[in-house]
Amino acid sequence: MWGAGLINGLRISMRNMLRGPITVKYPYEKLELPERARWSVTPKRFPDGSPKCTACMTCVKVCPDHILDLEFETREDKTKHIDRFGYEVGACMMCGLCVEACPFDAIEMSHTYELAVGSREELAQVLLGDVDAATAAQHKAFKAEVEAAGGEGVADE
Amino acid sequence: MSESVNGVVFFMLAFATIGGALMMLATRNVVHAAYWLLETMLATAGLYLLLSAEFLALVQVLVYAGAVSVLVLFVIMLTLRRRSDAIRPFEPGLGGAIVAALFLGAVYLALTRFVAPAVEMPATAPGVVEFGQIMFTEWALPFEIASLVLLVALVAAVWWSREGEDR
Amino acid sequence: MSPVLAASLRVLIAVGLMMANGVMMIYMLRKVLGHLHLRYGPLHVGWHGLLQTPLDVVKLLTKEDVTPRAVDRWLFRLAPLAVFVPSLMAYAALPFGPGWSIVSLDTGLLYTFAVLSLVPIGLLMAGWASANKWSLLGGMRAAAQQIAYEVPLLLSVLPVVLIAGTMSLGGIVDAQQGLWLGVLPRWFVLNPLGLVAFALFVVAGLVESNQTPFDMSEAESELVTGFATEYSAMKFGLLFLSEFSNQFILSAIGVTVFFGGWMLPWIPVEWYAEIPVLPAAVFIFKVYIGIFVMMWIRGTYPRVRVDRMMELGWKRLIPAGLALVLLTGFIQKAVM
Amino acid sequence: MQPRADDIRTALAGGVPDAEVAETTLGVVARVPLGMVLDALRALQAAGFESLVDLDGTDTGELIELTYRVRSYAHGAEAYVKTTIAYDGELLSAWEVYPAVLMPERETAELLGLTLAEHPNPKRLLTTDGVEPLLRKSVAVRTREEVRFS
Amino acid sequence: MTVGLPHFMALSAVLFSVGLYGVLTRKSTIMALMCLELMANAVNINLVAISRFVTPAEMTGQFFAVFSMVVSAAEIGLGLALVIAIYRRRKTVELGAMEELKG
Amino acid sequence: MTPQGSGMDHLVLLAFVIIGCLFVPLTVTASHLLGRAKRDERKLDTYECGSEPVGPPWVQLRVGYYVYALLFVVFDIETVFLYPWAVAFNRLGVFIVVEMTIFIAILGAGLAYAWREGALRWR
Amino acid sequence: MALERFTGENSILFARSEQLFDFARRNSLWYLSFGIACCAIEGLMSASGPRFDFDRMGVFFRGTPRQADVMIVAGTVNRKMAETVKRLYDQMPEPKWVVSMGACANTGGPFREYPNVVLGVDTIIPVDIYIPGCPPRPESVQYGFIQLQNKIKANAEERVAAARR
Amino acid sequence: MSDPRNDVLGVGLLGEGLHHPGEPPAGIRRVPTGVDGLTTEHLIINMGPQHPSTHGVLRMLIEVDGEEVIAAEASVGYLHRGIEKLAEHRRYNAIGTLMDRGDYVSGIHGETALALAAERLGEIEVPRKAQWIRVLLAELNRIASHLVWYGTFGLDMGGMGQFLYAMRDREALLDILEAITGQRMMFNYVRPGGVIADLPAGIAEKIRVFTDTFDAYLDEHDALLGGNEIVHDRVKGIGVIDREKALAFGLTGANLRAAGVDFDVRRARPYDAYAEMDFEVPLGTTGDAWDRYQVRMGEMRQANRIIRQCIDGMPEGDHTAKVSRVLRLPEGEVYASVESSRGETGIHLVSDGGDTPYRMHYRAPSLFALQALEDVLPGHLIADVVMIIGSTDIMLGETDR
Ligand code: SF4
Ligand code: SF4
Ligand code: SF4
Repeated sequence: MWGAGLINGLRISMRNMLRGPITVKYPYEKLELPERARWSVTPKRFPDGSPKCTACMTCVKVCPDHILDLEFETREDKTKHIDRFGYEVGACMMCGLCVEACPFDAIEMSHTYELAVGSREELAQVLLGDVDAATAAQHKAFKAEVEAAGGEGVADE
Repeated sequence: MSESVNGVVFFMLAFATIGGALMMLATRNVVHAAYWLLETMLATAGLYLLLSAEFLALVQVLVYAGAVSVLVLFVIMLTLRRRSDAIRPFEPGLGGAIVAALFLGAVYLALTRFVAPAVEMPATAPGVVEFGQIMFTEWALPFEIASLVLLVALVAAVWWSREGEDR
Repeated sequence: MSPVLAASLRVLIAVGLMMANGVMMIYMLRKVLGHLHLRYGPLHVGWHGLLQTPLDVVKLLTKEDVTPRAVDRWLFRLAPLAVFVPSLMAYAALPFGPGWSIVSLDTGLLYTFAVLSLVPIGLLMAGWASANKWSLLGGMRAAAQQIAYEVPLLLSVLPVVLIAGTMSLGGIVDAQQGLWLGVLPRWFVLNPLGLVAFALFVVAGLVESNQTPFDMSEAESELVTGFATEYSAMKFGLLFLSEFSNQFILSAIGVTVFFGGWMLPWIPVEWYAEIPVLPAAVFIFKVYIGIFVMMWIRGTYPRVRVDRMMELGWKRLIPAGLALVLLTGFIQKAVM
Repeated sequence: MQPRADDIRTALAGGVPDAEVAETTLGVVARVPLGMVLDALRALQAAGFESLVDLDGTDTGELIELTYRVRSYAHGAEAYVKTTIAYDGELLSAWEVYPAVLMPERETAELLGLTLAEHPNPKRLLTTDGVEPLLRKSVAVRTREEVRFS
Repeated sequence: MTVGLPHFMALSAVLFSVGLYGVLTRKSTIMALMCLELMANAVNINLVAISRFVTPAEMTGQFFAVFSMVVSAAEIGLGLALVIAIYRRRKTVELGAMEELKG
Repeated sequence: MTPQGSGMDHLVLLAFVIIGCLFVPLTVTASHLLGRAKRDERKLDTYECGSEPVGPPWVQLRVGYYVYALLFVVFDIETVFLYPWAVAFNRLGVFIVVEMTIFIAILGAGLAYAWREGALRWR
Repeated sequence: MALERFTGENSILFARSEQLFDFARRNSLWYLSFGIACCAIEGLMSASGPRFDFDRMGVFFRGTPRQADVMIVAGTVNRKMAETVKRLYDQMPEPKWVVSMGACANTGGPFREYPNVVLGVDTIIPVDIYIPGCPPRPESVQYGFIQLQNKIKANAEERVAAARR
Repeated sequence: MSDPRNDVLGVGLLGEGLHHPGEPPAGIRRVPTGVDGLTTEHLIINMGPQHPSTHGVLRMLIEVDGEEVIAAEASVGYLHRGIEKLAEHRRYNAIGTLMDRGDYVSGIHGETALALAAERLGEIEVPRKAQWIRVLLAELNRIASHLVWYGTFGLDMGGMGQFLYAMRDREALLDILEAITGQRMMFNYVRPGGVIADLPAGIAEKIRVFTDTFDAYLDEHDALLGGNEIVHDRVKGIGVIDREKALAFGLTGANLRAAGVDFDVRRARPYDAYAEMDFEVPLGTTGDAWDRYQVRMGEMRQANRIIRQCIDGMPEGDHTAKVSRVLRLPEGEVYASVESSRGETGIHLVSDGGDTPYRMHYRAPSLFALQALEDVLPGHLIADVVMIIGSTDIMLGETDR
């Protein structure tokens, strides 16, 4: 009958109304992001707080958008000092290619998505500034430590 | 309601009516003219209310303001080529003015001579029920004729509009 | 000057009503649509978002009022007025209780329709004056809606007028007192003829109040915002307010004519004298139910195409309305 | 699914005898001289390739190579027509054969810097006037220094 | 101040002459038709006023006004249909074109 | 005029018009005063989905519903006359039904004619 | 003179009303529905969708710039689009704000090497809030709106404080 | 060019060439009545780039007489951002990020097309599990994309309910996609050689819950829009792209199938694991908007079916083949296409042996649908324009690329 569909439509929308809202009241409630969610890039650190980055430049080269920028000095003893590990979060597409590429598991995609800022300057972050880069020895030691602890929890990608 | 209010209302409405009519002629934009006509019609409806012809006032609003002005506006929009067409120079038209003035003068003379029958406005006026009763008893035949007139108008209008199809 | 004062007072009541209703209805619309759509609608501004619409109004008041260069200045400014005043005037004859209306007119029903019929002309004015193609088309459609649905609307309530023998809104409510066969309230919607009339009224009323599925004149998805496209700040606010006010009026007419106005079923009229605000409360409650249904429809249906709307009006509703009126006449005379 | 080169060769034999038809990683490709493209397409259409599904151009460094991709739904077959055109050359529109090229032609012409001939609407499609042909190899993308803002 | 019948009649007369003036001077047919409406309106005011003052109970004038409205509505409908019909042929709404039509 | 009853009511209606006509300019002016305006020539451009408008909108527009408007004038006036009829209906004899049947028949004939002529079609 | 004390620039009334107005302004941010690219799906569609429901905080869309307060630039602005963005921004009435959503609008994002893409919408119109992400989650946008509200509030307080001084 | 209008417009041959209004479509009656003898002036309206219903940045220049469209011209490029050019400067595993942003509501399909092309050229064998995961994701994404289409299609008609209900289901899907890939829209998940990561634990259950509820919801969606008489009235017979037209304009996907051409890349030249899947290809007959609606609704049902099969039969094994981090493909060119939500998305890949493509051409199905619109729109009303655009489901991200 003509009109049956109209009535049915009303019924459907009423049924949906009775199902109740599915809204997440954002500032007060937050969704839990899945494990793999990729938001801004953050550096990882050893348990003692020093960065894991060895300043190998892999991520800088791999980033398709040239988001990352690493200025470092190599000392005589081949250790490196990171002057500034810059990250233009404003242009980052959070693709995770840099994290994939990092041979030392020194960066990760964090779950921070509340990134809005009020000016263009704030769009550029400094991930690491004026610190010593990690060395291969440090990594080796860390790996041994992890393996000693059973290898759980800090698995490399 | 005091009489003075009555008078004030009358003069306001009269001002609106005549002002609207004059503006309709004075304005250079045809669309504006249509809206001035609308304003005149609405003010006239107010006059009818003042005369306790409630139903008539509503007819005036519904028919003139609601229907006729839409029609007029449509026709204006249909036939005006350019905006420059919509705006036309003021046409004083001396001859017309003389005729109108003569007419007005004549009426003025007539009115001053004419001693209004000393009728006060009656306190009460019949309502729409009486209107209906009288209309469908005493005025039944004219009423049917009026509907025929409308039918004829409708048929003619449709026929004229239809003509375009032939060509 | 007391009559003038008294008259102004009544008008101010209407203005207050209109504003309050507008604010309330916009809030309600957003709430109802929200919940219909699995959301909440306004929630955080004030308690359950109650402050939302008042603040919207305040904001609109403080926005810059843009008058684009190309517009027809006078008509552009006049249009909100031409839309606002009629819809304000439509409040005049509504019966909020026994003998409670701002003005009591013998011809209340026709009066309300007459002033409402001026609204589309205001919209056409807005559309034309805006010098914007979307607005123009929107204004044209507003007028088109009116020429298609004014007559069905007038026809749809005619059977009730015929049965009630009056077109004063108060009188129509009074005619619905008592019970049918001792059980059903004598509301016209419960009368078979009245029911058909009500169906016609619903369609015509939805069109006349520019509601989805007949909201062609502002058709968000087709004409941007239709006639209101160039309007900003409070001018837009007033256009919007009138829009909502019309919705209220049509719902109120529907309630008055078909649903017993301020009466509750099975409660003798005399009782109302005891509780003074009850009739008004009942009336407004019923009206809001009607508005809720309109919003429910709005949240569900898509829009009818404009040519179909015209054809529906002229080819279906008008013949049906005429037939219904005749039929009512015959039956009424036969019963009498 | 894929037609054999011979089928295409026969299809083209009448109109475009000097087409080189070969099976490549791409599929069956008929290379025709620029002037014969329309004939080739017409011949293919006559042979049952009802629809043209793609057209693109590649800047090879010296020339621009155009690839038309036609398809026959009836036979479930597909073929490619390739031709080359000089930089800033004039491309004869194939829209009368396959209306589907209307926009791809405009796009190709615009991004590779060709001129369209006998196209009903040879305006630019994607960019504003004055933008260089962006898909040319000679047009460089912005460098790392240009894009960084910090 | 008391408003009596003469007031209404005077108003009506003024309105009528404004309409008359318009009809005589406007070249555009649409404007002319609008002015014609104005004249009809003036007559109606007169009718209603007389009816109110002279035959209040019978409302004779009101009925006359009603029929006058019917006629003028019919007239404007027809008139505008005619305007459109002429316009179709002559592509103008000027009155002069109408005269051509006669010939 | 009568101090009570309809006369007063009609005055109220006039008051409606006047106050309405005052209210609108008042709010608009208020909004004008409260709003911070910044003059900008481009702001005053006509909006057309963000593109430059092509030509003015005030052209000779085809109003497809023009014939409807013609019919509407006729139908509107006739429908309005049904109202006094309906109101007087219960007070008058059987002849009123007959009268109205004729009336509606005439109206219906008009509608049928217009329908047959195709005037009820969109454009 | 007396009146001046109530309505003048440094009167308490002015401050109070200004506070009210700003309260209204920041809680009734109507945005222009102008989706340019992928970000529009998240920023305009999901935002009005049931899960995120920006209407909760008074943020909803208008089709025309004349009635909008905020312009969310949601997508890549290229040279052809720049003109339109500018025009629409210009057509919005004061006070107005711009939220640049996503990497593209911020800086050109993934496409910023392409010569046809504008390096950030702030080269065309003034931007108030930048939201990184590609596309930002609707929550990010909402967070951005909260930041915008804070900004409006801070500005208002500044103005009121200046008036008091 | 003789038309003086062109000078005003500067837009060329509006109303000439192919844009001639054809025969009136069945749903539109163009019997001259009333004032048709009048020659009225036409308005030329810009619909877009900012218009609530052109879905992004399509600019439709329409010439109307009253409300009837006389001619239409699509103006695109407002989103041209050089995907093809930039791909020449990206390594193969980074191009996916660009492809995601081409047809941005169904990114997986773009990624897959690219991956297929690279695999074909590099002769990389993709593990079976990866193929199944790709199919699973493709179908999940297809539903997500069709839901956007469904919602906005109704929105174009002025309905609101269905949009929000569709968004509800889409959110559920995006949750799943986010759990698998890490982002809601720009997945960057499918790479040459396979997929970047295995399915996370517990996702199968989630998907199953979704498929079970979605069947019921889909019926509800269909009843809400497809069962509504107003919709029938508006959609049936509108925007007819019949077989001839569809073939002439190179349409693919649902738009082509709605005209009755039985062609689906998944069927005709199966890629990934589609050969193993059991599904039907819904077909239309006349090619009007209603058929397109039906076909897409059917596709969602079929997609749901495929998802179920994927979950049930998900094989064990590796999720990616061994490919080097910096993939270099041999010299040569290939063409690979997939059935994306909008039609056949093709990648024409030319390699010179380096680690980036020499040239990558992206065949966008929407571009072809768009050209057909110019031909179809004349003769309809403005109200139909938005709906026809909506019914062809064009995505400006890919037309402009
Ligand atoms: S996530 Fe992608 S865009 Fe962002 S820094 Fe890493 S590689 Fe670059
Ligand atoms: S983050 Fe990783 S890849 Fe980047 S420089 Fe540091 S160690 Fe190398
Ligand atoms: S920022 Fe990312 S999601 Fe947003 S428009 Fe740019 S590419 Fe698309």
